[in-house]
Amino acid sequence: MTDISIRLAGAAGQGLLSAGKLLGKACVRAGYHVFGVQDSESRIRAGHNFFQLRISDVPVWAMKKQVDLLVTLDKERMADDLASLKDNGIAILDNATLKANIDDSRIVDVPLRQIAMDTGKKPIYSNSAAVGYVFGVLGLDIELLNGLFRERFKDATIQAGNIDAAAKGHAQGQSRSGKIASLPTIAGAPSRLFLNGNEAAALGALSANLKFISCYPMSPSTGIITYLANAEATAGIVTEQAEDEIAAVNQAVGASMAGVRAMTATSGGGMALMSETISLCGVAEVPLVIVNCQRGGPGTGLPTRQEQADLLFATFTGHGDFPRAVLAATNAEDIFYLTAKAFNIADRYQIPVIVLSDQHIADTFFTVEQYNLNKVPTETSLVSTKTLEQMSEYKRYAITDSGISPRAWPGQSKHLILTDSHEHFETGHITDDPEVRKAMVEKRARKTAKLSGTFSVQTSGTTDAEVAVVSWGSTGDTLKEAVAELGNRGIHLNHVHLTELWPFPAKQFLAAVEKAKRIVVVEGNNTGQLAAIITQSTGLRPELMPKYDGRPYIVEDLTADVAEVVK
Amino acid sequence: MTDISIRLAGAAGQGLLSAGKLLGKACVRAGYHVFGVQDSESRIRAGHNFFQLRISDVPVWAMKKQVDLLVTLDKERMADDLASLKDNGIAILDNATLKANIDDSRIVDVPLRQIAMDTGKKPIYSNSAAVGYVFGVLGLDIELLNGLFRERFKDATIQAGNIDAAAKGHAQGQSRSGKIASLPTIAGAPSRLFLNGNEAAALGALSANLKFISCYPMSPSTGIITYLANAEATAGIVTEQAEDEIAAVNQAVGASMAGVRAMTATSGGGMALMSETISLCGVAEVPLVIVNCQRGGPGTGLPTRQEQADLLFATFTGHGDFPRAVLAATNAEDIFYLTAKAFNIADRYQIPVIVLSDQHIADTFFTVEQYNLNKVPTETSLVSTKTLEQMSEYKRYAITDSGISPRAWPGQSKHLILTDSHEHFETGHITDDPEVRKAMVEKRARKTAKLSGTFSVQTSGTTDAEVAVVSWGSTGDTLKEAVAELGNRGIHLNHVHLTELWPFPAKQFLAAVEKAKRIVVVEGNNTGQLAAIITQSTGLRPELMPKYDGRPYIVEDLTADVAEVVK
Amino acid sequence: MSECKSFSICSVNETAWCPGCGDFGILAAVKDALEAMGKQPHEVLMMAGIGQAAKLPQYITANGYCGLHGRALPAATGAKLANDDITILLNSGDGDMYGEGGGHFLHTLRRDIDVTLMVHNNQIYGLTQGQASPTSDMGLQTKLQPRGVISYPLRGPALALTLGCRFVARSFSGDPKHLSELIQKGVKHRGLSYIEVLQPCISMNKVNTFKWYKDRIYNVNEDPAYDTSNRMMALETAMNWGDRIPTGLLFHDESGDAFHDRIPQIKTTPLVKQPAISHDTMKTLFAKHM
Amino acid sequence: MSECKSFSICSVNETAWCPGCGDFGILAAVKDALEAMGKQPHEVLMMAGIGQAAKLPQYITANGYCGLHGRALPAATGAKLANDDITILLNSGDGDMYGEGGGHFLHTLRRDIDVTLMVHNNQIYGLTQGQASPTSDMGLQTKLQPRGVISYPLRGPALALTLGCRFVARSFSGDPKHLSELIQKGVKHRGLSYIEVLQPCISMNKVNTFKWYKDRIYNVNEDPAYDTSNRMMALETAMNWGDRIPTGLLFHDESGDAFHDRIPQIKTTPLVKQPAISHDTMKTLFAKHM
Ligand SMILES: Cc1ncc(C[n+]2csc(CCOP(=O)(O)OP(=O)(O)O)c2C)c(N)n1
Ligand SMILES: Cc1ncc(C[n+]2csc(CCOP(=O)(O)OP(=O)(O)O)c2C)c(N)n1
Ligand code: SF4
Ligand code: SF4
Ligand SMILES: [Mg+2]
Ligand SMILES: [Mg+2]
Repeated sequence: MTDISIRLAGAAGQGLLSAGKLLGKACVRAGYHVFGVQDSESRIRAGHNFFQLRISDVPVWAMKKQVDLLVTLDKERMADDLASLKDNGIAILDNATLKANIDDSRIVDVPLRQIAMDTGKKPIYSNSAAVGYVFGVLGLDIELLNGLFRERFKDATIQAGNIDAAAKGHAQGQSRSGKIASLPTIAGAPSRLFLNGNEAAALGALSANLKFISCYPMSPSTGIITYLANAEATAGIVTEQAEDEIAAVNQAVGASMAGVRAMTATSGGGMALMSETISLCGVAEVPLVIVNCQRGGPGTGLPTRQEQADLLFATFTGHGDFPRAVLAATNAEDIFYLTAKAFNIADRYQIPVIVLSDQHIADTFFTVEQYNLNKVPTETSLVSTKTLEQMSEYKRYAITDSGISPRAWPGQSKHLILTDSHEHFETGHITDDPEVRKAMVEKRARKTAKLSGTFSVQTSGTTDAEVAVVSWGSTGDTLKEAVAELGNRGIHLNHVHLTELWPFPAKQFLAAVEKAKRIVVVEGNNTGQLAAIITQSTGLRPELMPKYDGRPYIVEDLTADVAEVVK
Repeated sequence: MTDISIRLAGAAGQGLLSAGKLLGKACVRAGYHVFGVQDSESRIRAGHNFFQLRISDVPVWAMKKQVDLLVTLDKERMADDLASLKDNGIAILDNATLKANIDDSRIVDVPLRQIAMDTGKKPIYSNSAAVGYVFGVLGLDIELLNGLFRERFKDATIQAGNIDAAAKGHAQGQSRSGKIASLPTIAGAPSRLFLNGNEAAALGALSANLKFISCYPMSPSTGIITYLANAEATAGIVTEQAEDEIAAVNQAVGASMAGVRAMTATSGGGMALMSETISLCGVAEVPLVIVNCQRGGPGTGLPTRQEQADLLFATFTGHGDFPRAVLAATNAEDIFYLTAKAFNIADRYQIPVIVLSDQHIADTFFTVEQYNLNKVPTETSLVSTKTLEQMSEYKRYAITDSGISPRAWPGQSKHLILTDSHEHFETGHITDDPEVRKAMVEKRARKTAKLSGTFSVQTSGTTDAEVAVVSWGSTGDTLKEAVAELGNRGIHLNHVHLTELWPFPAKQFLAAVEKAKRIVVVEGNNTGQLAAIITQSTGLRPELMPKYDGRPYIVEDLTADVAEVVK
Repeated sequence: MSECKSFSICSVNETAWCPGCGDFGILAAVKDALEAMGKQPHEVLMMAGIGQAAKLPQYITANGYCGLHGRALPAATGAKLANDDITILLNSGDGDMYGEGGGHFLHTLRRDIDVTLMVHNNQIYGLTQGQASPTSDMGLQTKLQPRGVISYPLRGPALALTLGCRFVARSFSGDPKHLSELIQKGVKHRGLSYIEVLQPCISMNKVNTFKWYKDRIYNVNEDPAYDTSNRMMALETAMNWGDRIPTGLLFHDESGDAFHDRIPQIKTTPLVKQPAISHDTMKTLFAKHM
Repeated sequence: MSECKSFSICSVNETAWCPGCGDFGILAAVKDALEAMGKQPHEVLMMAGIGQAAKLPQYITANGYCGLHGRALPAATGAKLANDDITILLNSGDGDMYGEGGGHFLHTLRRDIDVTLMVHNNQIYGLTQGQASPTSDMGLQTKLQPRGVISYPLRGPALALTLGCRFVARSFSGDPKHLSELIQKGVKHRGLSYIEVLQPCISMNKVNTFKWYKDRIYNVNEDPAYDTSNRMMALETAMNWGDRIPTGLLFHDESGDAFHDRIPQIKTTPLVKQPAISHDTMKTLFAKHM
């Protein structure tokens, strides 16, 4: 099995992300699975950032601590980076530029800048020289890289500059070929997608027929609307940057009320500003999808860092009692389907749906199999225009057994639609009559009951083990690998992973942990938020395994920590 | 025991509230306990409103269904009002004005308008005639009423008009004296306060040294700032109406950061808009008090109606993990002390504190004993200027065992204060270092642990009964009376009432329900929000007894409902 | 609500307004304008925030949206971008639009969304029973401002003129005919048409009464020298408030286009009438990640 | 942070700004102005929202407050009402002040709180990596606006002039001396002094560069005919943007008072220095309910 990790380290603004994506994409084209993590500070230039790739011939979904290859442009934090390098690893740096002069046998001094000047005549080509070098070391087909350069750069000079720099780097790198691993192109591998969680969420929304998105920029969520803004023409959608989050969410509500699928995306602080409007959707029964890419909180917190601490807030946000759904993604694969599902739930139940992503999902590049569009059917509560025209009477908030009323949009037919945020009669007109009020609360509440029955939980590992470890969000994949690793070591665990969190699928969860004597919830926050929801919904009182240092879990650390807890 | 209820029914704008308050205050001066409920629609004129008073020689804290006396100005809903009148009750109306012509032996036709024209020469004096009539029926000392007119109206003509109209009404009413009850002045009764929950909250805040409040108007909370605005000069405080709730809460945060005790008050939708700022206070460690007078939700909901459905939202509002406290008032007596306590908690722990009130508390007039100002000590984490000047080094966010750092305000000494909403070093400067992050999260979390130990739960009834009924908010008093009533009937219940809700005092609660085989939570919402918190915090799974028709509990109904549930 | 013929029948609610409130005149003008233009109820969407003014959609036979206090404009933006075939009018109060919704007012005007916006300016918060609004004159005493208002009043039309708005007008609820004409012009204008409507609140504002407004207003369009195409002249006019309060069409630039005209993908067909995305398009998008 | 002597020492953080960013010039001007006025660090409170501009309080030796994106002005209002003895300056970006904080901008100007407000206008969202801001020129292409901006740009100074603001100025980060002088004037002005500072963002806005601004700006105060006491002249000037961009002190009315001067109970002693309420006062209040 191939399983190598490469870290590209440097400052913001040095092009690490582009280089890393290029390298990753080439490996995916070579048939490998690539997992690429960004670690960055909240600044535009300088600071210490890295992009770390894990490349394997089997699917990889988590980050390793120790790397095989390090390419570094950063002198100051080099000690940290070298500490992450395996003993037999290789550190590539350009000492003429960095003047690091460190005595470490793993360091290979590669004149990256010189190569850049010799070939493209500009220092900017250093990164391509470095990537070329890595290709040489790993025995990757340099033509894959050249192909990417050709697709990306239409300007002939720039194209040639990159190709030449990479070629020269490649030639030098070959001198170390085989020292780490050899990555020949895997024949017959299916073509896969290499994309980050934000891109996947955007694609999922499009597949569910998103037509309108309005957002206010906020890390780490901005990538979603940015992606969609650039796909506007192709996809036939409208994207709008609002003046603030309240405008963003209300634009989405207006569009949804007017009959199109609409969403907004933000991070925790932005979602906080949307709370009142989420409650509005509860009473006015307007479908709404909100993606919250969680980051470190509270307040401004850690804008570019990882945390999973908005779960309880998402679940109980908004004043008053009303149905809502909370889904939580794990990676770029499931966020596609979950986002699409969010639209179907929002539409069918006419409720707000919050999709929790997190910084680790949003910014990380994943390798996923082709999405199956047949797994994204469109479920709607919209009445067809034909049916509507045949109706003699139409009531926007008709009381039904399911709690779901027929939905239609203004102008769809001659029937009039009054959407209202007060308590209302079936027509939408204001009332505060106690009997109507009761009936309307009950009607809305019926939707919750109906929805929770449709949710499921995921299990892996040894489902009848004595210890169940429970996860949600991006933690799930790392935990899955840790459980597998511990299984290899003879420590068998039941891994329960949740993506459909509210209304909490209590029955389904209880069935999944039936055999467990101990339940341990592994999550990226301090207070144990999923654990709290589990207790609230089932009475079970799981043990906590919290992490709150602003960083995602890493395979080796989590494996060790779980081993310690369950021993 | 005297226990009579009087309903004044009519339209918005007809002066019911003034008349009711006048009547109530006079009875309080006569030594009685008066409980006065407002029931109003969300409009300025017309509609069906009523003000209902309960008058007793022992403390009364809840509303009865059946009234002894009805004064009605409202023809349309007269059937409803008459249905609430006891068989032997009296309905006072002016048939010449109303032209109701209903055949009901309980009706007494009193020419109120005629009296008004005959005395003050203006129809506006009809209400005083009606109140005078009631005084006559009940044998109340008319001098108490005259005294109130004299205090209230400085204009001699208006004063005389009211006094004369009341006198004439009184004379006519005396013809029925003794038919309902007789309320002579109780000699030696202590002087008590007659005020509503908003006034009591405002006074509680003042007693805790509030210096600044900023609000955006929102029913039913507006009375708090309105009261304080009119007390500005006397109390030496500043009140400001903000452009929106986000401005309101941030003004309060700015003032608090600058060293004074500050608050805001709002209702659910407004609190929703404050979520982000509540989270800010979590990380920046700025003391903040928010009073949320709950009303019917979700969305705009039922602006003038009762609900207790913001508990889970208040408890989990704001993105990220951070300590906060949630208190919930019961009536105008405890909201005084709880609001004061909220300031002490906010100040001492440097956290946001939410005081939940509700429409029923906010708008209802209660009779309370003199507040004991010695029960409101001031607890602060502010360093004295002297100590500060002696410190060689000052760190705003110094890590301490208690989690509480020394607090000081900009300009207090030469030491500089940097208040910051990012994760930060002890000095307040931005960092995203994982170790500092961890230490800061833990520091803040220590405050929660410390705080929850200080909370208590209230018990009454039969504390070792098999069934415990649990309440919070304004429901508590009605339940208390129901439990007492059921006790008289031989049904013994343990009544547990909570005012200090988060961090949930789990140990204290468990001790209070130790003997109970069944736990029933009686609360004014649909989903059982306190029940959810109990389960989450203790693993216990109480039964629900929800009410969500937008109306407060009424003694007779609740007694019957509880009897039914526990039988 | 079921199918209806005119803008007046089928309204199930009697209004919750005080008898004599200026809002009645505005409601009458809106109905009159829509009927005069031959609009059908189902072609019209009346949107509002929360307040007394904002209850208007409840009292007219048309599609309606009563959302959150202060948030009508962003909701209207979304609705208009979704469906340009529908005619959108907004009614909300001075508190709703300039206070809670102040930020949205700025930015929706900058966008120039094709809706007709009426701000009922009664210089007071009516529904919440009489607090100062952003347009309350300095010195106005209220329950919440017993010492009187101490902030400079916001001048909506002046503000609008600095924000590129191409249709800025003011009218008076006491003159529904004038208002109806402005509404008709506004609905025809391609872009955001902003009409501030002076509206006495008889219950909560005892200073700025019907007579107070009546005594002060003058119609700028009656002066032949007034040039509605001159933004600076309009701005100078709009800064005036006091003994004489300008009303009428203050500024009108018919030349420009509205926001959604600048978005190619909805130039011909509104989003709500466009087909669902095809699998082929999705695959084109996927290909970029391979 | 401990006691410090000047506004430059003791700053523990190196800045997170890009080398060459216009924010450095603004920081230098702030420090220069405060030192020139003989202020002590502990007498000064630097407040900000969130953004690149808003990091300024982190880099100066003074009291500081970095709150929420868009919310610096209300926090400053509360702080000033609590303690008028402290000198408050605010620095935030165009996105922070005009976008997220747009509503507060309107209403804080109406109040005329005595603070000095600098809006770093780089016509872009810097920290979030280059989206349009409310001041971006129409047509500006960004990652999020690939077709270019299609909204009319907000003109902060023009807006301020309609809101009663009595000190409206514009400067350029490339001229810290000019800015320092304006800041000093602003700090001395009793009321809200608003200074929009043109600030090139070298990383995210490649159109509105140092040279772009440099080529266009002119100082209105160099024209002897320019009258800083004429609000309409200032408004007409402030509406200009394009080939020539006015800078300088656009309008100054030294006659009025600030918000807190209109509140009797804090006229002489700031709230933070007033004693706790007495039991006697509480009893006076109780008596009204008996
Ligand atoms: C978030 C929120 N804050 C406050 C309110 C309470 N509220 C309802 S209407 C209103 C203001 C009404 O004033 P205006 O907009 O001028 O309308 P008017 O009643 O005068 O027509 C307020 C503050 C609310 N509904 N929602
Ligand atoms: C509620 C909220 N929304 C969004 C953000 C993300 N955010 C941080 S700074 C910023 C805008 C920065 O632009 P600007 O204010 O112009 O400052 P600059 O960086 O250009 O100096 C945004 C959108 C946030 N921190 N909080
Ligand atoms: S309170 Fe004022 S605005 Fe509201 S309905 Fe009455 S008169 Fe009209
Ligand atoms: S991104 Fe722009 S505004 Fe931010 S520091 Fe860099 S140059 Fe300055
Ligand atoms: Mg109003
Ligand atoms: Mg900017």
